[in-house]
Amino acid sequence: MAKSWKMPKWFYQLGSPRWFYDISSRLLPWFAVAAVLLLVLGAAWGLAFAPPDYQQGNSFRIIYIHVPAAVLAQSCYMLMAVAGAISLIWKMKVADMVAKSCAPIGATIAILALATGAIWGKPTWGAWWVWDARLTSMLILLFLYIGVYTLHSAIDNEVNAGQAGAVLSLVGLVNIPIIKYSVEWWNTLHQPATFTITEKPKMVPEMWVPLLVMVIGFYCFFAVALMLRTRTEILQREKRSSWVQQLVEGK
Amino acid sequence: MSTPLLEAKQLFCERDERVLFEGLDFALNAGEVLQVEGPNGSGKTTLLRILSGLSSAFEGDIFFQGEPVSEVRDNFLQSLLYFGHLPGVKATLTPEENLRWYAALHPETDTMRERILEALENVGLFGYEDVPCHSLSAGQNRRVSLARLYLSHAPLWILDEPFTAIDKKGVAAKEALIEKHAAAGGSVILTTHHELAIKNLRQVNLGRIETAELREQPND
Amino acid sequence: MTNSTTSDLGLGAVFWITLKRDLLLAFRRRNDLVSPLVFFLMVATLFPLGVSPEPKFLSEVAAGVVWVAALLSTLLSMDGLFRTDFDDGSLEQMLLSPQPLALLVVAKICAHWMISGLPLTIMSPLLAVMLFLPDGAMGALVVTLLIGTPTLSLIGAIGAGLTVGLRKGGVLITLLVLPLYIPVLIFGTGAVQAAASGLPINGYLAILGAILALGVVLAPIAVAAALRISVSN
Amino acid sequence: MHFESFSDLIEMGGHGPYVWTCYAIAATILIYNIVSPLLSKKQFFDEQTRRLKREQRISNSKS
Repeated sequence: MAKSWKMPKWFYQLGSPRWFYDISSRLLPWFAVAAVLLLVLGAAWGLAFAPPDYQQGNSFRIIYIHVPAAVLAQSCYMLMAVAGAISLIWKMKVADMVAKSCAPIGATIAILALATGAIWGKPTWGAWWVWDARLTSMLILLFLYIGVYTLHSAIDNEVNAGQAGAVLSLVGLVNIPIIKYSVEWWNTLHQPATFTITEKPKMVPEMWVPLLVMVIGFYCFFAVALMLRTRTEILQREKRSSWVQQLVEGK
Repeated sequence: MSTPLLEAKQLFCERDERVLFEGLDFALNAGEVLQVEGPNGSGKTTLLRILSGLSSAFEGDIFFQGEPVSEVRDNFLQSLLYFGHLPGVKATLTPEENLRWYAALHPETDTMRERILEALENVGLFGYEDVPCHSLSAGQNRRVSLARLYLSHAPLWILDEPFTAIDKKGVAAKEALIEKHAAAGGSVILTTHHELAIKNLRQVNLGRIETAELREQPND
Repeated sequence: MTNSTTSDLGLGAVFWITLKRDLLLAFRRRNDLVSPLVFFLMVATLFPLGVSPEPKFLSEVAAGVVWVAALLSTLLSMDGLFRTDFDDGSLEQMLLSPQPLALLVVAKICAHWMISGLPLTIMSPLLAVMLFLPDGAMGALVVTLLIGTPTLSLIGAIGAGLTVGLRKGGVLITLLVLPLYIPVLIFGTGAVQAAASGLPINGYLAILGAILALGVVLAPIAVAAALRISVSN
Repeated sequence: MHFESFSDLIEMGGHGPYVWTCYAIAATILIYNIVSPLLSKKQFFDEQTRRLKREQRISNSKS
């Protein structure tokens, strides 16, 4: 890790907290509007207009929350690990803050995916929890998030906390495919050929288009939430810099 | 002019929202002894940890023999002897075992038994070479660690408070050792509360205490 | 090798010296060696007491119980891997050694495995008998533990490295490491169960071996990075 | 519109409670993720302005 590669100047500019603060304040409204529109549209479409599944009936409408949440929880972990790697290798402050902000968001989204999965299970399997491969993987993902988050809060020094979190999330990233594979394999061993809700059913466009809308909406929401958190983090860490002081005085 | 062995440029370090030092420049040439001065809490230990490479919580550049230290790290470590707050002595091992283990980690360290015994004798631990370190006092443990100075051939010594737990006579002996090391072309950077009687001693001062914190306190 | 009196050692020699040192340290504090083993035994005892002493039930869960007990017991001993070195400053000297840190780390992990994972593996048939593991699965249990416990030590060392400077490291390390242990647990118990029902286990062993190989390559790098971070605090 | 009436939409053929709970949880979690950083940002600015005022008070009383 002692080596660091030289990168073009804009790359380092990207790492300047102030630059990120400025650019994100311009981007935020756009993503916020997009997120609200897409989520409202997708939810209304999914709840009221999409046809029910021929097997599961209306409980199928939970898919419009569960799948986007599951997808987002996984991408969030990836972003956290990649941002952590960038901050480890190039000592980029913003990447560190982004990585730190990812953990609580990702954890709550993983909880959402788990909760919706469990609730979906009740009408479908008649039980609140079934050791379904995807639900189990999601539970482990939540554990990984909790680990990163706890480690972060256990270390007082912010720089060290960021680096330690980055190492752990990278280790987790290497492990995720192994965990997924092992859990899927374990699942086939113990529950051969049960009908799983989360397996992609053959969906007609009226069903998957709102799903797509919801997924994009969730990503836009994520962009908003991440920027908000990172901005607060920037303010707190840069509170003694002149530009933050000016912001405070301007209030 | 030859390139200095160790050179620091524009070092900046901040700890717990307090600036310990900023714009710190100094160079350490072969044959020089540099004492880092400053009141308690001024960052002397932090500076030594930064120079040794243990801590990376700083901004600025450190050069070893004219090259950025991160690029010649192996070379730098080969030439370094670091004596920190913690002695680095295992309680369950004997002094001799401890020194042999150190020698395994750090090439350029003598491993001949006579030399080890001699080094232990020099720090006042003659006859203790096979006593487990947990039955030695804290001061004696530090002296086990100090015995490394007699064994190492590393040119650069970074010593953090090497004279605590040593009596007057011992201090004089260590001063002589440091002078001899410098005379042979080695370099030393150290912190100490003792008045040093060493020729050609140079100082770098971290004295200034940042007043930002005082401002925070609501006294009038 | 210009000067025979100084310690210019090759990598292999450094590995051996570190390994021997850690084994010697462990051997001089023998009491610490025993506690993970007793813990291993106790956890396995809790299951018949807590659930059911029925041989049929026990023989079904035996593989899982032994594996979970081994995993927890490894984890218990993991916290001490770097802690004494951190507390007395030996870790600083390791970081400042020109020898590659990852090599020293591998040696320490190897020593740790020899005093924790290996005795557990040797002791596992005893537990297996107490839990009525089918005879056909006994070999599989020992072999999977033999391949699996080094992986547990390697992964656990990452957690130990990350938490070594922290006061509450012991609890935290379980949170960090347990999720990462899951694949090893799944394939380890899977192999034993397959053997119990008379199926071949080569595939499982190959996967466990692959995970071990990955761990041997990547974990020391992560541990080294983690230690540098922890010490720089 | 798939449903005949509004009460149908609420009922969802018996699956209503499940579906609506999910959407409610989703709304809560999403809103939490937006509100919590906004709150801590507000808290940050409050703290900083308090600090500024205190400093001004101190410097005023000194002069």
